[in-house]
Amino acid sequence: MWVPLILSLKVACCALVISGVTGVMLGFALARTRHWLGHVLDSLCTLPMVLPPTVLGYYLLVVFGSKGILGQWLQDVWGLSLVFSWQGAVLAAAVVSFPLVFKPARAAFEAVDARLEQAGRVLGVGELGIALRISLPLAWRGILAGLVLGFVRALGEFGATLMLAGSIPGKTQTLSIAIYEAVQAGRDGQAHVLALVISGVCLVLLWFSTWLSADHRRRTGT
Amino acid sequence: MWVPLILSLKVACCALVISGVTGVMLGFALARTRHWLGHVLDSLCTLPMVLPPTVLGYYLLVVFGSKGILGQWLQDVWGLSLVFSWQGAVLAAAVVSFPLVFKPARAAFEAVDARLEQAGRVLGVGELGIALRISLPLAWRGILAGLVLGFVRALGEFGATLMLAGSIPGKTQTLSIAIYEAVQAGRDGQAHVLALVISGVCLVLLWFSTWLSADHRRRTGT
Amino acid sequence: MWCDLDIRKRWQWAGRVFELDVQWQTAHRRVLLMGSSGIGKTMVLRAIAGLLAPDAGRIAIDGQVYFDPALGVNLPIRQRKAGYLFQDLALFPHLSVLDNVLFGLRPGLWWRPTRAHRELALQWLDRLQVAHLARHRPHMLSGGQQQRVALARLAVLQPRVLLLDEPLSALDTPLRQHLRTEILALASGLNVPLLMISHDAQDEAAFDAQVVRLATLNGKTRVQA
Amino acid sequence: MWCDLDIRKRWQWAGRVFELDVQWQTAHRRVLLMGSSGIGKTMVLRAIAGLLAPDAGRIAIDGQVYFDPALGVNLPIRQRKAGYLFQDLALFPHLSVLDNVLFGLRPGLWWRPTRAHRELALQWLDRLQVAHLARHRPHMLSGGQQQRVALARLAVLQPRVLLLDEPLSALDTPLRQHLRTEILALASGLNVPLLMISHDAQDEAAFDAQVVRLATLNGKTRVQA
Amino acid sequence: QILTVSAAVSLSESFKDLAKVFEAQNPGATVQLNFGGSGALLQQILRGAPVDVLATADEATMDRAQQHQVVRAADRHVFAQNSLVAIVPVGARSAVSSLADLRTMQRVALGNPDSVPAGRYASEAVARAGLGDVLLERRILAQNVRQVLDYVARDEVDLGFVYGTDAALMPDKVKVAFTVALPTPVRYPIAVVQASPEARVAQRFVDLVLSPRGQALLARHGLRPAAPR
Ligand SMILES: Nc1ncnc2c1ncn2[C@@H]1O[C@H](COP(=O)(O)OP(=O)(O)OP(=O)(O)O)[C@@H](O)[C@H]1O
Ligand SMILES: Nc1ncnc2c1ncn2[C@@H]1O[C@H](COP(=O)(O)OP(=O)(O)OP(=O)(O)O)[C@@H](O)[C@H]1O
Ligand code: MOO
Ligand SMILES: [Mg+2]
Ligand SMILES: [Mg+2]
Repeated sequence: MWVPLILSLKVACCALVISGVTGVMLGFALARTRHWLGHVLDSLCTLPMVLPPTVLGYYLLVVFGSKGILGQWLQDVWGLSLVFSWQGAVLAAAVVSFPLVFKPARAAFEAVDARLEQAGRVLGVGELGIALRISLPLAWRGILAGLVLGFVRALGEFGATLMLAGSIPGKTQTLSIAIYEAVQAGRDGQAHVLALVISGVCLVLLWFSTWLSADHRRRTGT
Repeated sequence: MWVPLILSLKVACCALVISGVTGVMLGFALARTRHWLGHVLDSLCTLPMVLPPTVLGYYLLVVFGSKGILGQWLQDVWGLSLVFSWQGAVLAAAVVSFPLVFKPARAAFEAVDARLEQAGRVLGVGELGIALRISLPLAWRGILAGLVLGFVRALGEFGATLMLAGSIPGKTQTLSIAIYEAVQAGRDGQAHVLALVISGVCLVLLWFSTWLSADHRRRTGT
Repeated sequence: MWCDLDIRKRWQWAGRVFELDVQWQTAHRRVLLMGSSGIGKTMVLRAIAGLLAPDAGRIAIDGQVYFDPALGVNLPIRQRKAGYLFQDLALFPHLSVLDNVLFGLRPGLWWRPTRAHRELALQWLDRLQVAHLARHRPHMLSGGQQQRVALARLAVLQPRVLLLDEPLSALDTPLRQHLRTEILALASGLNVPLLMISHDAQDEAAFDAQVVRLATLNGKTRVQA
Repeated sequence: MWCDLDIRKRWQWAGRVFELDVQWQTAHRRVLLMGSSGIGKTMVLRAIAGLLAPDAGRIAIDGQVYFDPALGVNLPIRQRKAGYLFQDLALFPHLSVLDNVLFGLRPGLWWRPTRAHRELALQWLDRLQVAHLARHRPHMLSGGQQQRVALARLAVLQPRVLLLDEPLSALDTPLRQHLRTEILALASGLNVPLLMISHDAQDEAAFDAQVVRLATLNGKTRVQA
Repeated sequence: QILTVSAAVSLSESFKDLAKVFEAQNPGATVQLNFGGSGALLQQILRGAPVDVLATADEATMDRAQQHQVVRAADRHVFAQNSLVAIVPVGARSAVSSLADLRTMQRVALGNPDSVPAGRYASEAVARAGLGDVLLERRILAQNVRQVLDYVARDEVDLGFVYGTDAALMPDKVKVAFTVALPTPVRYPIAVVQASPEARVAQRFVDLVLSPRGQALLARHGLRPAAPR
């Protein structure tokens, strides 16, 4: 029980770092563009969500498998094999959680008062400084909501993970996969226990995030 | 191909109406409370996401099956049976998409300038009017992001649906389930075509939503 | 005696204490509230409008009790019908100037403004010389234009009392003159009392107003005798 | 001749045309920009600060060309080093007063403000009489207090030019007097030109300033001869 | 009447054909097919889903159904058989001809024995051959047979265990190395659900599946006919 839990947390955290950083960055970039390519990119990024995870996993396997274009490149250049490895689970979870981070982040950045960003520029601060010291803290609430969704989704992801990373106990068998397998095998008791564990862990993290958000609100008085 | 597509759209739309209305309302309510119960409710609402959909579907079956507490009540009072009916698919999709609508909506409502709501009250407008005529339009962007996520998720949902509503061609077999089954049955060509169809439909809807958001931005100049 | 105020409120934050202890009664229908920046003038108006709950005291306007813990009365903001002009205006950014002005005229949810409402709104916008901006959004307006729109938004509502927080500060001298007469016309037209914050000594004569001056006494903000 | 302006800009929206066609040059180091509300005063300042791109013209301040399509020059906002005070202040709501003032002193990303920076900021807050609010957030401040914080935020930066949009409008008379001397001290201390929007005729004498008046001529906003 | 038939996903093609034939033979009857994992199908029935006929891909699930009194022992019939085969990628170099060759493999995919019948049969066969330990360190557990097939087809594993019908789905990507000998053949059971209000019609459907006509239809989809009753 502890091994899959820790693995799940590790995978979810790594996935969140990836989808969090890229999602927030892309959300920021697209909030600032009106080019039609921005619209297209936005839609494409949200697309993985509409596919059943298993099918998504199949396509990931096609692309990142050892015979896939990117998979071969990763193997040759970095010596990294995603199939049947926990890195593969991270990739699957990151792809699945990406839109959940990206969409709310973009909306939050768009809602930031452009005047305040202008004020920062007038004060001589560069674009990166504006982004990190004005836009980011002012969009914080929406970004946090997206990160929470993304993390929970990454923690619960199993369809695509199962396909790309397999279910190797102690190596790629996350808690969600363990729950799924227990249910499939009719071991209901075990499934309930595992579901309770993951729900409990998740509740603690969620509670922490709402507290963070409430605390932030209290401090800024907004 | 048309039957599952139309069924998918019907189910996703109904689910979105349910999770949209309840998610936005709860998001609004919780954005205004600092009671600890609000935190707890918030976390509980996000919880379904962490469970593998199949497992969630299993629990839904336990509760809403004709032997389940709520299932029996629905059956007795409304004559509604969720198992093996498209209404069951709607329920599954609504539960799954709910947190995606709720979380960003809450964040967006929290980011609304409270002064403007106060200004509305000073002008003699009631709380419902404030909510609909000030808070909602000002939180619009974040809510739209959540609705888009929720809709796409509802469209792609199949794990919980399969469990609760089954996969009855023409009745509860949504496009996602059809894709899954085509893959399972080795009909890869069909699976690719269906995946392309759902992606295409989804892209059109996504593109429409970003256009809506951009247009809104253009009109308010924010 | 339209105005019977006793407002006590204490804030403490980051080692700084701010305490409001304001009592005054008056029968003069036009009152000018003055005092140095940060003394608590806006606070007094907010307390009357109901945006701020005093710790203790009593607020009664024109015989109507707004706030009195002894009687258990604390009228909700929207029932106070106070024509409060926010110092920072608080125009609705998502609505056009005309819709901003119509906002309070539509207390219902779906009730559409009638032609009469529209005409009333446009008439006030015209009197305040911003009718040509009716279809613009607030962010397209200059500071002084925004100020006048905010005033029009109150004027159409027939409030019970006018509480104006520096309504003339962003205007040039001729326009200021003009607005003074408009405000006076509004107050006497509705026959409602006027309580206005100002830093301009000329307002006293122009409004024929009683001046109430706030000052710090023993660390508390009080009315200067 | 520190100021060489030629700003042309045209807006058209909802059937209303607004056209700015302002040319002026001056060697007088203190200029007061006046004109009725909505005439385009703020626009001129925004164009100099770089927040607004003119359709055509030329902007040069103290010999430095800010904008000149003929030369292909359009200096980015942050390189203009303009000490522009927003009419609506634009304080950062998520930062304390002190951090607002320190904001521009930290052009780097992670560079922490030094003790000297802190002292400079506190010194300016003190001169503007808001040092006791250093740890407060902007929403806790009164209108006049916010105005002074916004001024302090510019003052610490050693700008090339001061562009103040009604910096004294929300202040009472004694404080206004005091701030006038502070602004003068700032401008002469840094030896930078001052361009200020005001509606107060007393400012002209107090600042010993040249007055530039904007007016509408043939439907365009121009400098009154 | 509407007849609801729950069948394992692997049976979806053949049962769609069977349903058409049944409707043609029984005017007025409509067959409503419901596909899913065998375990999920049972769960649905246990929670009150109105199902008339249950057809699973393994006997263990049907045994559980019997334990829960979903079906009667007397109503159970084996209607098809399948073979268990070891498959390798088409381009595989090393020749594999028996279970003993597992030692030369690096990765071997099979369904999770806990929930996937094909996996259970495979791991039992391997254990009988005394190669349980060998398999343990090389195995990749999949959630269904289809996943095994994809892994082999995409050359991610060296060998996989699937049903003969599955291997036939991708003749251009995988080849059958050998057929695994099983003590009892892989059997697909079908039964009328005890609580079915349409038991008579349901029985007629089962009869059709077991009839020569039905068996021929199943054979067309690669399933071998059941041993005669
Ligand atoms: N939320 C708060 N927490 C702590 N102090 C506050 C808060 N809000 C306002 N204050 C303090 O209350 C005091 C009174 O503010 P108020 O806005 O009433 O001043 P004012 O008289 O209207 O000044 P001005 O003429 O500058 O607008 C100020 O010193 C301010 O710092
Ligand atoms: N985005 C915009 N679109 C259309 N018109 C605009 C826009 N922004 C400003 N204007 C118009 O430009 C004119 C000049 O505005 P500006 O803010 O410069 O006035 P001002 O002289 O500063 O007035 P005040 O003293 O009231 O602040 C106004 O009439 C305003 O309506
Ligand atoms: O539905 Mo199955 O054929 O047991 O994987
Ligand atoms: Mg004030
Ligand atoms: Mg202006």
